[in-house]
Amino acid sequence: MFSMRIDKIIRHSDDVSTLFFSSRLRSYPGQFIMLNLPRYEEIPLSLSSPNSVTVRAVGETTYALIRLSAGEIVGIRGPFGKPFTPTDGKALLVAGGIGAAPLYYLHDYLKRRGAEVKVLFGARKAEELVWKDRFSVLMVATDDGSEGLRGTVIDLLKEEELQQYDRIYVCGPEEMLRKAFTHLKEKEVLGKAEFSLERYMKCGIGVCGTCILEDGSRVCAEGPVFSGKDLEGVEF
Amino acid sequence: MFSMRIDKIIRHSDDVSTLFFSSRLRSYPGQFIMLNLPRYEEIPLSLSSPNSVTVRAVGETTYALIRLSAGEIVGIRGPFGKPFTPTDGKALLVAGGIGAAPLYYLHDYLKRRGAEVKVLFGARKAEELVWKDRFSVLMVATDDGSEGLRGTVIDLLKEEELQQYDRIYVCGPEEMLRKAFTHLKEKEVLGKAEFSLERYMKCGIGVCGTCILEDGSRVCAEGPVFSGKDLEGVEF
Amino acid sequence: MLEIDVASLKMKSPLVLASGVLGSFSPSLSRVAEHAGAVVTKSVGLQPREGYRTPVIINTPHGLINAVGLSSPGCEEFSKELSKFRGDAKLIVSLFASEPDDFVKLSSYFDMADAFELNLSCPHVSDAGLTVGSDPELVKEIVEKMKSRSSKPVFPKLSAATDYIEVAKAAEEGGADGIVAINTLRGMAIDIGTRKPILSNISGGVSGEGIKPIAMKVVWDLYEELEIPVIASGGATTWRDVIEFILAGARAVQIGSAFFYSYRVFYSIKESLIAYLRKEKISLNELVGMAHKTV
Amino acid sequence: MLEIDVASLKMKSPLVLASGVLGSFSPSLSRVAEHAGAVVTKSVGLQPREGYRTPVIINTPHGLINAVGLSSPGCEEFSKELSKFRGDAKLIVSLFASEPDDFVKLSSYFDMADAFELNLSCPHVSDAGLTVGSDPELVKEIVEKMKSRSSKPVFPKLSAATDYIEVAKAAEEGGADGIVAINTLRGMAIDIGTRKPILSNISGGVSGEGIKPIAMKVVWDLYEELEIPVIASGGATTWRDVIEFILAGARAVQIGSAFFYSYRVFYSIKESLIAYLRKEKISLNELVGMAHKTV
Ligand SMILES: Cc1cc2nc3c(=O)[nH]c(=O)nc-3n(C[C@H](O)[C@H](O)[C@H](O)COP(=O)(O)OP(=O)(O)OC[C@H]3O[C@@H](n4cnc5c(N)ncnc54)[C@H](O)[C@@H]3O)c2cc1C
Ligand SMILES: Cc1cc2nc3c(=O)[nH]c(=O)nc-3n(C[C@H](O)[C@H](O)[C@H](O)COP(=O)(O)OP(=O)(O)OC[C@H]3O[C@@H](n4cnc5c(N)ncnc54)[C@H](O)[C@@H]3O)c2cc1C
Ligand SMILES: Cc1cc2nc3c(=O)[nH]c(=O)nc-3n(C[C@H](O)[C@H](O)[C@H](O)COP(=O)(O)O)c2cc1C
Ligand SMILES: Cc1cc2nc3c(=O)[nH]c(=O)nc-3n(C[C@H](O)[C@H](O)[C@H](O)COP(=O)(O)O)c2cc1C
Ligand code: FES
Ligand code: FES
Repeated sequence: MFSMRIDKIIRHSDDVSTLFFSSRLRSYPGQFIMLNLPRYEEIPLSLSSPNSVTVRAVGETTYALIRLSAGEIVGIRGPFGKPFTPTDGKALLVAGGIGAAPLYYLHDYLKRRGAEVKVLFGARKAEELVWKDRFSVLMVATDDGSEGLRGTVIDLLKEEELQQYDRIYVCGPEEMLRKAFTHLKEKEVLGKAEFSLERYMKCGIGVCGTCILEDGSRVCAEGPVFSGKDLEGVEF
Repeated sequence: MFSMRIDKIIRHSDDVSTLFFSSRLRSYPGQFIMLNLPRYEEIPLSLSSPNSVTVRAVGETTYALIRLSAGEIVGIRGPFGKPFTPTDGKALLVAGGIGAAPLYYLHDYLKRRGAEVKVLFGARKAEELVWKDRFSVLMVATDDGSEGLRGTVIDLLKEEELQQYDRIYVCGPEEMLRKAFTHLKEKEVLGKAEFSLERYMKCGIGVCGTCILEDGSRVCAEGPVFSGKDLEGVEF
Repeated sequence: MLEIDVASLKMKSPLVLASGVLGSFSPSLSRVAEHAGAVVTKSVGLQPREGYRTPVIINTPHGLINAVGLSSPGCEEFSKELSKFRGDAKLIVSLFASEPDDFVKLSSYFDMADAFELNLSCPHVSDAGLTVGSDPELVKEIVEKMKSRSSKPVFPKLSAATDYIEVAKAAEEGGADGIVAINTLRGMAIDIGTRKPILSNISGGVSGEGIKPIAMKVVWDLYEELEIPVIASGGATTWRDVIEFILAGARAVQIGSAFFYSYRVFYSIKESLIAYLRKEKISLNELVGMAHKTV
Repeated sequence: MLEIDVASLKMKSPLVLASGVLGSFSPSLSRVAEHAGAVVTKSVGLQPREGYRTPVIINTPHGLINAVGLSSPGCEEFSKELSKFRGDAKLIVSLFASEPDDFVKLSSYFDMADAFELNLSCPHVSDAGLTVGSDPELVKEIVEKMKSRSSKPVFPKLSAATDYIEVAKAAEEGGADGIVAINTLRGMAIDIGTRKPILSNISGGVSGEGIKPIAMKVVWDLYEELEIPVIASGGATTWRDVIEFILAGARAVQIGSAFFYSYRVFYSIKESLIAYLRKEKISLNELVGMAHKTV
C-alpha cells in the first residue's frame, strides 16, 4: 500500500464527486484501485483518469469520500484488474449512472489513440448525468425525460447500428449490464463487446475469494472487465 | 543460491584445474562467486571466464575441487564484487601464480573490446605457468628459471615502459601485490592501476565483516578489485 | 505421475489449495480443483462470523498480511455452498472452534468432506485458532474426539509461533492423520502517509514468499519428529518451492498467497513438476524427506 | 535534527548498526559510525568460538538466512580490537553467555562500551541466545546483576519466537534500560540441485525485508506494554521502514542485512530522514509511537 494526498475535488452533484490525487497512477482504463480513507472501509473504485476516482455516495465510506476536503491523505492499493481492450477504430461507450466512471478515462485514452468515440449515457434524471461534458460525442437518456431521450440507455443502444463499431464498452448497474448483454447477444456483436462488472471485494488481488463468478472467475483479477464471450453462460 | 552442473574439467597440473559450468554467468571480469561443493566449505573463487573457475589446491575444499569429475553439482552464489574497469586502449596484465585466474577472463574481455593486451606472468616454476597459452602476448618469469626470465613477475614489471599503458591490472599473492604497488607508486602510475585482493570471506555480500580492510572497506563488496588510489595509505 | 497418498487420502497430485484463499465458494474451489490434489475450504465455525472491516489485506513484495478474521457464513450455510462442489480433487473442510465437542459437532455438517483440517493456528482471532493450538493437551483431546466419531482423516494445522514439536506430537498421539504446518505469522504494517496501521484489525497474519524459510524449518523438524505425514504451507510460489518442501519432508504442499500472481499457478506448477520428475528420473515418493538422508 | 535519547544514551541519530553485521572489527565499526547514532558489535562470549563452517549465509530476494554461529575471538581479543574503535557514535557491545555471572564478567572486559546489548535471542546456537532468552526469570536475574555492577545502559535483545511480552516485562522489572526486538527467526533453505540444506548448520536465522512485518508487530506490542524504550531490529532497509518502526514505537532502529545493498545505507537513510522531518515539520520525538495515538 501507499498513500496519496487528495489535491482537488470536484463536487458534480449532491452525491457524486471526483477526487484528484497528487500524482498519476501507472494504469489502464478499466482498472480499479482499493482506496482506504482512514477510519473508514477500504473500497474498490474505478480510475476515472490516471489520477482520479469518481465516487457516488451509497453508504458510509462513499459518503465520507464525496465530502472530503483537499489535503486529506488516503491509502491506495493497486491499480488492479484487467483493463479494457483498446481500439483505434470506432468505439461505442455505454454508460449507466456512476458506471460512467471508468469510461471517462477510456474515452480520453481512446481519443488519444485516434479512435472515433461515441458515448451513450443514461441516468435517472439530468443531474445524474455527471460530468457529461467530458464526453465529446454524446447521446443521453433519462428515466424522467429531464434531458435527452425519455427512457434508458438501453433504448439508445437499440437505436444504434452496431455493426459499424469495432468495440463496444459497457459499464453500469447490474440490471443495465444484463439488458445490454442480451441485446448485444441478439445482434451477434458479443465478440466485440466488453463489460465492466462490480462485486463486493475484500482483497482486490485474487486471494480472498469474495468476488467469485459462477464459473469461478475472480472479478478483481480476471475482471472487472470481461469480454462478452467470457460471460456467455455465466449468470452475472 | 542456485546450483549448477560441472560440465567439463581441465586439469592443468597436479594442483590446478579449471571447472566449467553448464551455463554462463552474467558477470564481469574481476568478479567472484561463492562456490559450495556439498559436504565441503563454501569458498570465494574468481571467474576465469563467464562459465568457469580456475582453482589451485591449497586445502580441503580446493583439493576436492580440482579432483572433481564432470557431472557433479555445485552450489553457487554470486557473481559478487566490483569488477575491473575495462579499457579499449593499451592494457598491461600482471599475474602471479593462481592470480592469473581472473585475468584469463579479463584478457578475453579486453581483446573483444579491441584493447591491445600484454600479459606478464610469473610463477615458481614452469609447470605453474598454468594455461599460459590463453594469453596471446605474454612474457613469463619463473623463480627457478625453468621458463622465461629467472626472477619474479615484478622483475618483468620493472622492465616495462609503464607510461604507454592506459590501464594496469594486477592479481597475485599478497607479497607480489605489495611489491607491484610500491613500484607503480614510484613510477607515478597508481592512478591507472587496479589490484585484485584476497581475504578470507564468509558471506561474500558485505554483511559478515570478515574481509574488512584497515579503512573499513569490504573486500567482497567494495573490492575485490581496488584502484591504486583506493589502496594508498591502506595496509593490505 | 504426481499421485501421492497422504494418510488414507489418495490424491492425484501433492498440490493443495490452502485454507482461506479462494475457498469460500464452490465455483472457485471447483476451478482450482482441476489441477490440484486437494482443496481446503475457508475455515468455518458453528456460527456465522462477519470478519473484520476492510482493509483486511496488504500486499507487499514479500507476501501478504491478512486479517480477514475468519469471516464465514456459519456451518449450515457453508455446507449448502459446499454441496455444489464439483471439483475432482479431494475436498478438505477447515474447521475452527474453541471446544473439542464443537469441532465434532462442526464436522457433522460436512458429509461431502473427504477430510478435515483443524485450524489451531489462526493468529488474529482471539477465541479460536492459535489460542487453542498452543495447548498440547487440548489439541490431543480435540483430535481424539474427532477420530472417535469418524474415520475421515484429520489434519491439525499448526503455527510456527508455538512449541510446534510438542503440539504436533500431542496431535499424533491423539490419532491425527497428518500435520499441516504452518499458518501465517503475526505481523503488521503502518502506512507512513496516514501514520496509522493499515489493517482495520491493526495486526494480521503474514503469508507468502517471505515466510518460506520459516515454514521450511518447521516442516524439516516435524519430519524428523513424527511418523505421520507433514503437509507444508507457507510461501510456496513456484515448482522449485514445492520440490524444496518435499525434500524437507512434506508429502503435500499447500499454496495460498501465490494466487495473487496467477490463477493458473496450480496448472503451471503441476506441469513443471511432471517435467522435473521426468528429467530427474525420480518419483515423488523418493523425494519426500530426501534432504534428510544426505546430510 | 536527528538527535534522540535512548535511556541515558544521547545519540546523534536513531540509526543503529545491528549486531553481527560488519561488527567484528574496528575499521568497519568506525566507518559505519560516521552516519549512525550507535553501532552494536558482533556478540562476544568469554571464550573464543570458531563459528560454523561455511556456507554460513544465504541471500534471497526477501532477506538473508545466516548461521554464522556466534563466531568470536573471545572477550580478551575482542576488547583489544574494540580499543581501536575511533567512531563518533555510541559503541554498544553485544554479549552472549548462559549464566548471569558470565554476563557480568564479560562486561568487565569492555571499558570502552557506552552500553551493553544482551543477546538473549540468537536462534541457532544451543547453549546461549534463545535458550536463555525464553526464560523470564533468568532474563530478570541477568539484567539485575548487570545493573548492580555498572551504571551503563543494558539492552536485552529478544526474539519474536518467545512469549516476548512476558520476557520483556521481566527484563524491565530487572532494570533494563530498553529492549531490542527482534533477532532473526529460525529458518532454512534446501538447494533442489544438490538436494541438501544449504547452510552447514542446516538451519539458521532469517533476517531482512521479509521479517519486517513480524518485527513491526513485536515493536508495536512492546510499546504498548513497556515504559522503557524499544529499539527495533528486523528488516529495516529504507528510510520509510525506519519511520514505520518509529511510528510503531521504536526510539531507535537497527539496520543489519541492508548492508547487502549498500555500505552507504546509513548515509542515505540519514539524509532522507532529515528531508522527511523538514517536509513534514515534525520532530522525531513526536513521531515515536504516533501510530498508537491515531487508532
Ligand atoms: C471494480 C469496482 C469498481 C467500482 N468503481 C466505482 C466507481 O468508480 N465509483 C463508485 O462510486 N463506485 C464504484 N464501485 C462501487 C463502490 O465500491 C461501492 O459503492 C462502495 O464499496 C460502497 O461502500 P460504502 O461503505 O459507501 O457503502 P456500504 O455501506 O458498504 O454499502 C452501500 C450499498 O452499496 C452496496 N455495495 C457495497 N459495496 C459494494 C461493492 N464493492 N460493489 C457494489 N456494491 C457495493 C451495498 O450492497 C449497499 O447496497 C466499484 C465497485 C467495484 C467492485
Ligand atoms: C575474491 C577471491 C577470489 C579468489 N579466487 C581464487 C581463484 O580464482 N582460484 C583459486 O584457486 N583461489 C582463489 N581464491 C582463494 C580461495 O578462496 C582459497 O584458496 C580457498 O578458500 C581455500 O579453501 P580450502 O578449503 O581449500 O583451504 P583451507 O583449508 O581453508 O586453507 C588452506 C590455506 O588457504 C588459505 N585460505 C583459506 N581461505 C582463503 C581465502 N578465502 N582467501 C585466501 N586464502 C585463503 C588458508 O589461510 C590456508 O593457508 C580467491 C579468494 C578470494 C577472496
Ligand atoms: C487471505 C487469507 C486468508 C486465510 N484464511 C485462512 C483460514 O481461514 N484458515 C486457515 O487455516 N488459514 C488461513 N490462511 C492461511 C493460509 O491457509 C496459509 O496457511 C498461509 O497463507 C501460508 O501459505 P501461503 O504463503 O501459501 O499463503 C489464510 C491466508 C490468507 C492469505
Ligand atoms: C550475518 C548476521 C550475523 C548476525 N549476528 C548476530 C549476533 O552476533 N548477535 C545478535 O544479537 N544478532 C545477530 N544478528 C541479527 C541482527 O543483529 C539483526 O537482529 C537481524 O539480522 C534482523 O535485522 P536486519 O533485518 O536489519 O538484519 C546477525 C544477523 C546477520 C544477518
Ligand atoms: S476481492 Fe478478493 S478475490 Fe477478488
Ligand atoms: S565476506 Fe562477509 S563482509 Fe565480506
